[in-house]
Amino acid sequence: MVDTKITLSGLALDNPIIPASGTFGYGYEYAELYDINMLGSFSFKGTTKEPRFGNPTPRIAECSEGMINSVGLQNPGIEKVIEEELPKLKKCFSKKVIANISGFSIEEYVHCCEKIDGEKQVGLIEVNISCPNVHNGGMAFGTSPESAFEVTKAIKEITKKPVYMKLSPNVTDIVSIAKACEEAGADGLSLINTLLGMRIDLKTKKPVIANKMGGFSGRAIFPVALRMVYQVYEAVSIPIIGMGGISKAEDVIEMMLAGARAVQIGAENLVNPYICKQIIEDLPKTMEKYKIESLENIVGGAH
Amino acid sequence: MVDTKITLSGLALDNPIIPASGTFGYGYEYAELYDINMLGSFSFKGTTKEPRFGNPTPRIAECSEGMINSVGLQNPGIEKVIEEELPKLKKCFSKKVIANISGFSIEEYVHCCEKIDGEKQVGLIEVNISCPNVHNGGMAFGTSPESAFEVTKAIKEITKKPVYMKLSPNVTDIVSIAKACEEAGADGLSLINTLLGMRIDLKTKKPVIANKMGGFSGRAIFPVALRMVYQVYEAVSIPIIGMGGISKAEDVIEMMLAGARAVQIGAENLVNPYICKQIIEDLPKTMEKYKIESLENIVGGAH
Amino acid sequence: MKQSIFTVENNECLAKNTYELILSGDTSDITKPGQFVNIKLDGCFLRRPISVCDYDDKTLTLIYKVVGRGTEFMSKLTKCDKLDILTGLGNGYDLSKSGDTPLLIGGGAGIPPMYKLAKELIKEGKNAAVILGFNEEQELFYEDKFKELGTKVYITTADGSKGIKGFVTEAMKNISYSYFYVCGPEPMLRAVYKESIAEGQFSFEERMGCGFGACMGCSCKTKYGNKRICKDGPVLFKEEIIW
Amino acid sequence: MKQSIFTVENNECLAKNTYELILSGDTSDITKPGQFVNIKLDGCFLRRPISVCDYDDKTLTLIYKVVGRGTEFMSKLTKCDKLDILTGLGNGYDLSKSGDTPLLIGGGAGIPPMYKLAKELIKEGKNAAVILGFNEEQELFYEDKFKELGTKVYITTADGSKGIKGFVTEAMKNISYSYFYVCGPEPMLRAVYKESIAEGQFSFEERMGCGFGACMGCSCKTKYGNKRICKDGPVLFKEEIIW
Ligand SMILES: Cc1cc2nc3c(=O)[nH]c(=O)nc-3n(C[C@H](O)[C@H](O)[C@H](O)COP(=O)(O)OP(=O)(O)OC[C@H]3O[C@@H](n4cnc5c(N)ncnc54)[C@H](O)[C@@H]3O)c2cc1C
Ligand SMILES: Cc1cc2nc3c(=O)[nH]c(=O)nc-3n(C[C@H](O)[C@H](O)[C@H](O)COP(=O)(O)OP(=O)(O)OC[C@H]3O[C@@H](n4cnc5c(N)ncnc54)[C@H](O)[C@@H]3O)c2cc1C
Ligand SMILES: Cc1cc2nc3c(=O)[nH]c(=O)nc-3n(C[C@H](O)[C@H](O)[C@H](O)COP(=O)(O)O)c2cc1C
Ligand SMILES: Cc1cc2nc3c(=O)[nH]c(=O)nc-3n(C[C@H](O)[C@H](O)[C@H](O)COP(=O)(O)O)c2cc1C
Ligand code: FES
Ligand code: FES
Repeated sequence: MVDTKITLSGLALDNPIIPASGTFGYGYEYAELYDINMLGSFSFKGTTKEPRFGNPTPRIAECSEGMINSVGLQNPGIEKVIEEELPKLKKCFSKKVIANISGFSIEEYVHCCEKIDGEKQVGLIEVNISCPNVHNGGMAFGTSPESAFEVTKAIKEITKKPVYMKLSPNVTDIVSIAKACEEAGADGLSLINTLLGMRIDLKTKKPVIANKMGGFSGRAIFPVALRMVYQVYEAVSIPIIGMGGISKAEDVIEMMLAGARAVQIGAENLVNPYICKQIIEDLPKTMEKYKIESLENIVGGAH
Repeated sequence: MVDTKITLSGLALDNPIIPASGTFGYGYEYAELYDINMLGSFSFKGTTKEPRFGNPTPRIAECSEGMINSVGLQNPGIEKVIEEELPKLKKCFSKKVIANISGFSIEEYVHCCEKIDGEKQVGLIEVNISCPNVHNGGMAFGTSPESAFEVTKAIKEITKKPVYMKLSPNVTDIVSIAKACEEAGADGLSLINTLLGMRIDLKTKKPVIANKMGGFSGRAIFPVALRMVYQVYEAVSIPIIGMGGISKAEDVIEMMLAGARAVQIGAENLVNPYICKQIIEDLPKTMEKYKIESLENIVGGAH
Repeated sequence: MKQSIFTVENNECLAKNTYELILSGDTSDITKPGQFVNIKLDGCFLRRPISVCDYDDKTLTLIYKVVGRGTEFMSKLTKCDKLDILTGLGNGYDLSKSGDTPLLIGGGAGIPPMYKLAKELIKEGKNAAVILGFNEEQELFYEDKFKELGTKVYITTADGSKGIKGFVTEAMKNISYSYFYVCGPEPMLRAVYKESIAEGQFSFEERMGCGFGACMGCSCKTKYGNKRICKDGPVLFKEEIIW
Repeated sequence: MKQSIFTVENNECLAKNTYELILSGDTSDITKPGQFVNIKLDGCFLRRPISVCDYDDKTLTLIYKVVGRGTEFMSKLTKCDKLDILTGLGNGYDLSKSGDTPLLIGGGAGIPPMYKLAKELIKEGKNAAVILGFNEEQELFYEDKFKELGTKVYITTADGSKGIKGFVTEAMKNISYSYFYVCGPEPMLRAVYKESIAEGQFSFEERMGCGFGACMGCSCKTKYGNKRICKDGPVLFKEEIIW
């Protein structure tokens, strides 16, 4: 029997498969389809201090082997998430969840992390400093080592749970940003968020997306994600959750060889709602095919 | 009759279709297949001062809707290009060609540009400050506005032909680099070069490419390329040659609506050697379908 | 929601760029007219949402207009081809509000969901009338199918080549109705909203990521709060719409 | 080089993971044994290079081993399927150097090009011998086909389950030959290079971008300068190889 277990900053996961924030809602839609307790964990929709409607529609465009979204962090706000979503979630998910937090100022990040830190259901906090879909904030914090350091430090001061900083791929030097987060005390890193992309409608001759640009993700971005995980793994010693374009068990293994301890699956959930279940089921036989006994042993194996 | 003509810094092109540097050699292989004089122009393989073998093999990896290369600027050196390749090329290509130049120091860039500036066959010089496949140089010049400014300025001082700076997408802020090139006197911009990407072989558990990482291109990167052309078009007033993942006439129009005056086609030539011919043939009927009379009129039309 | 494999039984051109696709498969999750399905197509990353036009125990009928790559691909499907489809998506129409003389208004690719709706209303003994709006006569489809149901059918064409010249609102002016149901392009929905003299339900379209409520790609604001067109819609009540 | 559409006539499993694909189409650009073709497959971005095993006016035979996604896809091809193929790629073997008693050495997926080569050498009246190297008996193919040509055939298997136990070099020790031609995995090529007592030609593999000389993806250094495996190779002379 192969071993798919993995630990992430003390959090023991049955397997490394985690649906990515923003593509799994709060889990209910998928719980209708299969028992989501089979997942390693899951990262809930990016949550901010205040409720947000997000960007105008259209918010979605299609690409070759991928998609663009400009949802813009639509969420009911941290209070409602704690009061309403988490209790509802408890009924269909008994494992620890990853709380994905966004903000527009350090104060907001700190506010949300402080609130969520007390929640037992939350296993770790994933701080999104890389959302390309909101102005003045989000991605801005993730594009310079200095601001990444500051947010991380401020959050670490008020939280007890492990804090994972989620980084943007839209940077010249992701390694320097990763190192800044590590220095500021981050317990781990999630990478990558979406690439900034765009499509234009030939009929209207205008951008497809109301907000013009948006976050590009899906299978197409896998080689970029893999490269960044590989680079960052060489530079830091904290664990990495790898994501970007994963769509099959082979991709999970490739990402772990590059240096990820766990993986997230985003866009693929939207087109195949059973994909996480399928990958979890395929993983053992794929491990056997490539003569892998334990996933713990392959993390960073390509270095 | 629709009009596919376009001018690029005074260079009149029958159509905006230009095979991209590194994917069309010096043209001979394709000249065996069709009359390459139908092309708008073409950009020859990146040329350096000294002859180069390039990187160790394997240099090629496959991705979803794209590929990674780490050729590393294999070329016979500027002298041989001028003495041997250009005269040979003259026999199968009577139009002006684009000279793609690379270097490892400002002196080298200047040396090569000076040499090529006297060649009548050359219509414009495309300066690659974005090659991800060579250490200490190439991409380094294209990742900061200061160094991009310096190279551009030095080259502009010794050349009479139009100079197009070819930019890297692997940056936080492509607009600032584009502006620096414009300020330093660049006549135009070519974007984008390849994204830095990677693949790992599950059987050997090591990177597929000997050099580990390489330049990722092909259909998968189109949304990133389109976004960058769109952003840069808003910030500069010099012409842009757009490229990255173009594989059909519709993509050409989309790229021009984003702001490109001409386009280059790279990886697609390798899998379909007739692609440029096909796009040139498809372009008029595709223009009619979308009610476009003249390509000149649609440049930047999506803004 | 259910994911299952359907088999193409027939795929036929009904009118200019308009096709009728008859599929067999597991329809058990489809519960109401006005719901939609989301279809995986080779070469397309995202699924394509198409309204349920008609269904029974094991047959599903869709009508679609060829407008781009995905629908172009669909037009080439032939008998025995298999399709991966998510069924049972969306809220569907609320039939309980119809009153005795409901008016059904469909424009172009918005006509299909009206067919099953008309069928059900008539089964309930309602005296339903239908307005079918097209640009030109060549686009006309399903006139006879609606007539066979026993509804009164009004045809409008923008160029006057068939029926009443003008938009569907032209026909509305002379009809009295207890309630209405409408599906079509947004400008038409807006015009109907303005012209309408009773309450009604509107079916909306939006570019979708998932189609089942997980991604927030298709949200809109309503008087009753934010709604996802795919899950809380595509049908909204007249009273809640904010234009 | 020529791009054209071939039709699958037959696709058959010959041995463990090894298939023979017979195609009909325009073979006019194939001029020499040792050349290869480059095949476009649905779902793969890059083409797949496969050596010409045999050809005549209108038939092309390929033999391939299933090792990944592309060859997996190929194994599912059936009669009448169409394939977009670039033909006439690579330099091919130089037959003029063979002498009277050439030795042909093929290992696993390197065996196919030896077949047409043997055919041609025999047509020229040469007394060709062939060594076919496999890992185990289940991988064995084309033994009889080579025998039918009238060549002497030596079989080696790494595990000794058939023929001589060991690598192809084991068989080479007891054969005298005027010249040799070899194709197989790189470790085998190196071993043959060391063991060989005459001059010869080596066929190389490299990951390819284009396969026709345009991208510099497949370069190697030789004593005669830089060469592209796809265009200036895949065949190199023993004398020029730098390991
Ligand atoms: C709930 C719902 C029900 C629908 N019912 C029908 C129907 O019964 N018959 C019919 O002909 N059409 C219907 N449509 C519209 C149909 O989904 C689009 O015409 C179709 O997706 C276009 O795909 P394409 O690949 O041909 O076009 P492309 O333009 O190539 O598609 C590109 C992307 O844009 C999306 N898109 C394009 N147009 C629309 C649109 N109008 N609405 C939503 N997304 C769009 C596609 O889904 C795809 O993701 C419905 C749409 C929705 C949201
Ligand atoms: C000139 C030449 C002739 C060949 N002739 C034969 C033949 O007659 N029979 C046969 O079975 N095989 C032959 N090969 C090897 C064959 O090309 C590969 O086995 C095949 O491309 C693997 O594709 P895949 O999708 O199944 O594997 P994957 O591993 O999924 O392929 C991924 C990528 O790697 C490349 N690749 C993988 N293995 C090789 C390899 N060994 N050599 C070159 N590229 C590779 C693929 O082309 C593709 O681009 C030849 C290779 C070359 C270069
Ligand atoms: C529709 C959509 C919404 C997303 N929303 C969020 C979000 O709220 N917070 C966040 O950190 N990432 C968000 N992401 C990014 C994903 O979590 C993930 O990092 C990215 O999509 C790359 O993975 P993929 O290629 O598997 O989709 C979103 C992605 C998509 C497609
Ligand atoms: C095999 C290969 C070699 C390349 N060599 C060069 C080069 O020498 N100089 C250069 O400026 N760009 C080079 N490029 C980049 C292309 O010119 C182009 O910018 C990039 O591939 C994006 O276009 P595409 O997606 O159409 O391939 C190379 C690309 C490929 C695939
Ligand atoms: S399309 Fe995903 S929530 Fe509606
Ligand atoms: S594979 Fe392109 S030059 Fe050989």
